[in-house]
Amino acid sequence: MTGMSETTYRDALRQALDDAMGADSTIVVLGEEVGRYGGAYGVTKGLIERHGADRVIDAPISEAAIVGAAVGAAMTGLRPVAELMYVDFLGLAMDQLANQAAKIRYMFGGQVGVPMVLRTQGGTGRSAGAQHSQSLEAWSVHTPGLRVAMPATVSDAYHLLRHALTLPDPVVFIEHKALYTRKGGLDPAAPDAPWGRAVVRRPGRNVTLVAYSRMVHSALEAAAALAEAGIEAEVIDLRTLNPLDMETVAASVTRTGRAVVVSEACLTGGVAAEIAARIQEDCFDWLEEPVIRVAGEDVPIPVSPGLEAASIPGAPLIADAVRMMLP
Amino acid sequence: MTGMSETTYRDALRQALDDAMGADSTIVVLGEEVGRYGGAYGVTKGLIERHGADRVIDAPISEAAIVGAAVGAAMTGLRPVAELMYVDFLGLAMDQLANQAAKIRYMFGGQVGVPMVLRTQGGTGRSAGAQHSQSLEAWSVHTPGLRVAMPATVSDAYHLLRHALTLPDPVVFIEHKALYTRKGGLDPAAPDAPWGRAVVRRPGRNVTLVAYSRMVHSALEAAAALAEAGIEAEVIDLRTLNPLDMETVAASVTRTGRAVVVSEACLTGGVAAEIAARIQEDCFDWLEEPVIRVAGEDVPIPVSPGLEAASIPGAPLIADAVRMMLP
Amino acid sequence: MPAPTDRLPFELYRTMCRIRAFEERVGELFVRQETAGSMLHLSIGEEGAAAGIGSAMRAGDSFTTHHRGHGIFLARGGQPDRMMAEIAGKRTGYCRGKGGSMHIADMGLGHLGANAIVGGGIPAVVGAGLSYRRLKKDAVSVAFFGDGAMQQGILYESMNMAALWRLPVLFVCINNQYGMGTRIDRASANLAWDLRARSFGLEAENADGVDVMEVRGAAERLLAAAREGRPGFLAVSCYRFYGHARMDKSPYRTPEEEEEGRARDPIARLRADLLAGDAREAELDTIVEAAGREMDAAVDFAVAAPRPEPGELFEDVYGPDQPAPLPVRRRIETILGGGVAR
Amino acid sequence: MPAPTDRLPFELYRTMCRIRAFEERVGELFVRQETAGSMLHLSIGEEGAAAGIGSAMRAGDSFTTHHRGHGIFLARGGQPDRMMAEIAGKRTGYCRGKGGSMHIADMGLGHLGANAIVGGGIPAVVGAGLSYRRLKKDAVSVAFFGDGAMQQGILYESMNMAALWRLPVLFVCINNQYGMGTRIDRASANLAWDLRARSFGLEAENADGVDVMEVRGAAERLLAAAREGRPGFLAVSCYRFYGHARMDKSPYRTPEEEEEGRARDPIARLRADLLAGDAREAELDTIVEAAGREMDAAVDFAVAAPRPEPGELFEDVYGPDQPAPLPVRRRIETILGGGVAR
Ligand SMILES: Cc1ncc(C[n+]2csc(CCOP(=O)(O)OP(=O)(O)O)c2C)c(N)n1
Ligand SMILES: Cc1ncc(C[n+]2csc(CCOP(=O)(O)OP(=O)(O)O)c2C)c(N)n1
Ligand SMILES: [Mg+2]
Ligand SMILES: [Mg+2]
Repeated sequence: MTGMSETTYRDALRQALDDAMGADSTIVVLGEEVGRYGGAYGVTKGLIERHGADRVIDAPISEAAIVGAAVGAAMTGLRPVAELMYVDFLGLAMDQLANQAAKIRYMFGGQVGVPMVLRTQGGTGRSAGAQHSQSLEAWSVHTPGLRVAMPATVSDAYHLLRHALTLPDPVVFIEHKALYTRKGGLDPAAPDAPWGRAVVRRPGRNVTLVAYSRMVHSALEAAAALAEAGIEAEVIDLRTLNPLDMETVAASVTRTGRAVVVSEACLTGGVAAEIAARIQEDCFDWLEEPVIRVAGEDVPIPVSPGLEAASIPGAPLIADAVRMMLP
Repeated sequence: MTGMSETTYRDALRQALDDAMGADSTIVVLGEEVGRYGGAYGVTKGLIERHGADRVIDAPISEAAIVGAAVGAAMTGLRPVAELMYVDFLGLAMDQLANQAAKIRYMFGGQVGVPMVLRTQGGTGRSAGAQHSQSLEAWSVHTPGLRVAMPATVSDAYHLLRHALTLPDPVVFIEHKALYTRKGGLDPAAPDAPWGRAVVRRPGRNVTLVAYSRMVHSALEAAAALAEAGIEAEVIDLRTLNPLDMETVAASVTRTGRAVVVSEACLTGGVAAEIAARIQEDCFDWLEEPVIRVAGEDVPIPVSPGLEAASIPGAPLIADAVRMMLP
Repeated sequence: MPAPTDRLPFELYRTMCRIRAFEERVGELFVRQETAGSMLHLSIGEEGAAAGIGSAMRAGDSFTTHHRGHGIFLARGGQPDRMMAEIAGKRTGYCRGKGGSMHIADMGLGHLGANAIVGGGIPAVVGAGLSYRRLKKDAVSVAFFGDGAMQQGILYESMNMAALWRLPVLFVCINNQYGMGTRIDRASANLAWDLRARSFGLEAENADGVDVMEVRGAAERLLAAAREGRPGFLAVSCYRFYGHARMDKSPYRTPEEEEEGRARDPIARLRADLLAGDAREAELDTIVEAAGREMDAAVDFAVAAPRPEPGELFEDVYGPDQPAPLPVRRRIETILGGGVAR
Repeated sequence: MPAPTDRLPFELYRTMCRIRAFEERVGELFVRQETAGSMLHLSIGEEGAAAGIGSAMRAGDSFTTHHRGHGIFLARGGQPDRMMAEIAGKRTGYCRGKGGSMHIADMGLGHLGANAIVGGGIPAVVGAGLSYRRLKKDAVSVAFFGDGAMQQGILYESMNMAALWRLPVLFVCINNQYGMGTRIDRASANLAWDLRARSFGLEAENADGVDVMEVRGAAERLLAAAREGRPGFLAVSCYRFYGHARMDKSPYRTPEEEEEGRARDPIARLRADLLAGDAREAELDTIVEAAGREMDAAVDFAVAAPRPEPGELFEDVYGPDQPAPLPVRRRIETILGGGVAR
């Protein structure tokens, strides 16, 4: 398939898996309900029919062993895609991810890698409660040896996943539950940018908004609102958190002199802190104002819809932060 | 016992547990080898003889269930001290810590708290390898609902633990394996400062070094070396990471105009990022230079002693960073 | 407090009818989009487990449940109106609207909490057992979970601890034959789960969930043993009448299988048994109708109940007297106003 | 590649003597502070398990071990010099000095790695089993772990998966009676671990580790079954002759118990059996002496071996062709020099 077409984030992910499995016979998909059920959010629907139950493997509810089995498979010739139904379940599998997958190449002196992808999804938006709505990318970003990707667009859903499935190292690939039905253009032959490069989603000269995953769209919304008041916000989509492309960010902030980092994860100790710390490291002399973080509240996510929505940043808060920053 | 006496970090911890258990009959200690063996690092030695096997409970090697059992005990009238022998094992118990202990009060609308202490130890210094040498405080700091304490001194080992054992919420209490034999003064009647307040360990006016746990001592060492060259570094010991006392930090940085954050944890996504982000938020107009992080390298910890030592910051790097910062 | 023996079947009938009526209404509430959350798991078909075990427990006993726990909570005295309000995310719900269906709890009734992590609530009962022993409370703590949790490692860690320490604990597996779309035989290599429990040192029984009296009998025996320091495991087989969550139409099951499964109805079975005895239709109809009215009222209560106030977002992250987290907006205002954001 | 049957006991004797000699020397190296790391776990007393099972495995089979795995690695062909160098944290060690005793590995020999997390290496064999099946490799993957891991949930998750998917996998518990200072009966509520394994759908056997031929026989049967898609579990009982780690003097054991335990010596036992057959003392002595010489040479190799270069700290965090992490010092220089620190 070539040329641009319109599809959804969910379908783009499925197509990426499907295309990758067609191209690389060592890829297997492993996780709860990934086969016959087609995935809790429908991403893997149809893959078992196309690639067989040998390659699309329904696993028992054993997150630790699922990730651990993927590690062993990756060490012995397969390229597994393990799925955690919710990133919130990472706490069950974190030993296998952080102590095994991430460290094996290093501990074993480079003898072997663990080329696996841990696909999962996070975030709020479905009133799924404190144990099904988190944004836990920070744990993986703080673990040397892991790569972390968080696509915001349909095109990136496809291309970042395809690229992740060529890397020599474990990739934590975090989708957003509120993006699955989002539509956008996809050209399977043309990625937005190489893996590891951030992309300017909207140019502007007054302030830089740095975001990833769903917050890219909130930032774009805020930028549109700000534009009406004559404020031009540049919006950067990081796409991957490891690698973290500070060059693109610095190129923007040194022009705008102002930076707002936007993340859905709760503020304290989140990835936004890393990005903010780096921006002030890299762009100190250019900054007119402190780097501001617009992030999730430091609370567990409540179920009640109004409270849930208030627990994470939206376009109005982002826009207000920018307004407060400008002279 | 009153008045100041000289003791070790290890003995101070033991005394804190002993005194607290004497004062509060609901306290129980639960973990691997905490009883007859006396703890892998000897902290709980003798407690089983003094308080009985009913209160000092040797558990099977089941980290997830140890933490989970502590959660249940804390909800039903006990105040458990669960021990993880190494903070590196957190990946096995993270679901019980982050999804259960941390969120229960909130999810249940404030009906009940989880007054437990998770005692553990981390850090390098014994060539214990990638799975026994990490500094994983960032995972807990990023989890709303948890408190996090990391004592650097003998006095704080005692007082922070005593205080943790009075709090209504779960506390992750992270000791440092290289500090157990460290000596220092202890007055059980006089804490260095209230819980949640940072302490200036050495005053200075040219630069602020913000550290916690073992890195406080490396920072003090660097400050002493810098003093010989006439550079006065102020050293702040954060003591707790949640609460995080930015007032004390800001009071210093607004005087010195320069800040170096020191942490043993690997740099990217670590707590040093949060502290750096906050310093530039709070002290932007006072900063002469970007906030600098002197942290662990972004690598797993190697076993080979020379490499291990090179993987974390020492006083020379801290001092060099300060020298590079100064005009 | 078990009812006098001759009234017991009627009490169990009433409990099961109340559960069914509750679940039916909460399902409708979902369709009306009046519940909070995308996830709602109904326990229709599983009433025999809830009523049989719930009725055998005593005041002071405690329990945790999985995500499909409304019935168990009702069987232990949960108030339908406050439950329904919680499921609707309302302020007068059990958890002030913060927990919802999957995190409902009530310390007063010993409900240590539902859990959205499969297996997540299991080890808490080990801790509760430690508490009861140390605090000399004559109580048992019961973990309820689904067949899916039989594949979670923490279950076995917990079983071993309970048995090793001879704690007053009971593990109950409500085996509704499926974990989401996966039938038990595609998840579990050996379905003789009582053997697993015994191999970890527990007493173990199986009970047929279609027969609430059989469940009740097994629960009585195992609870008595647990009270004496012989913890146990009870597997109750039943059938999940409807989809995994309210949206799931179970395309992975055949209509024949579903029909057969739904024929294993603990309410219909007990009704038939009661009618075969000296019960009259009218008497049982009265119970059903009363349950319906009660639950209609609960729905009205929940729909009319107020939503949480915005400020409640920051409450109860930490204990009383502890400062609340600083809202992000306030942080930004403080920073850009030149102050220190705590 | 099993040796011809009549030479097999001699081969096993040689393997066990080599393991013992290796462990004795590595212990001395520790005392001389020439090993890297505070933790060194010797497998003296457990040679029967290592040799019995290791010899029954085939080239191409793979395995993971726990933290006490030197013997197993030697039995599978590990080179003592490169092992000793690794344990000493040297650059010519198996893992270039980065892994040490607890993370030694060799992909060439199918050693998928030792592990410092109790139970941490277990699920990898399930994954290896999946690989072998999909890649049509006639190989078995074996997880070796201690009795302490019988209380880690991930073991049961892995057992269930292996059985459910009929993978070529074998789980081996080396039961040396202790996990650190905790005797098995204070850690495990039911010691009939073969029942646990069966309840998860595995074939299961127990073997007495003092009798290497018995271990070998059980391993042969279970490996053959695993190769045919019937995964298994083997518990080998033995005794940890010395402390948990090299520093531990086992104050929690009585001298009588230790004496009795050390009497269960698989090497002495096989020697006696061989001598009762047609072996001569001198022949066996030659084996012992050769093992000693081999291990002395390994010590010399390790002591003389170079340490890693400082720059190696940043190598192998990510795959070849991937940029290495930026050293903190370089970051700071770049920042304060006004550049962008990647
Ligand atoms: C740890 C974890 N893994 C996966 C899920 C997703 N999930 C929710 S319910 C469920 C099926 C559970 O089946 P079972 O335990 O039999 O309970 P049932 O729904 O049948 O009552 C799954 C896989 C989860 N919530 N938690
Ligand atoms: C997950 C985890 N918990 C605890 C430890 C600390 N620890 C190291 S070895 C050990 C005992 C292990 O006993 P066993 O499995 O019987 O192996 P053995 O040492 O007897 O060979 C413990 C508790 C660890 N390394 N990993
Ligand atoms: Mg089920
Ligand atoms: Mg052992």
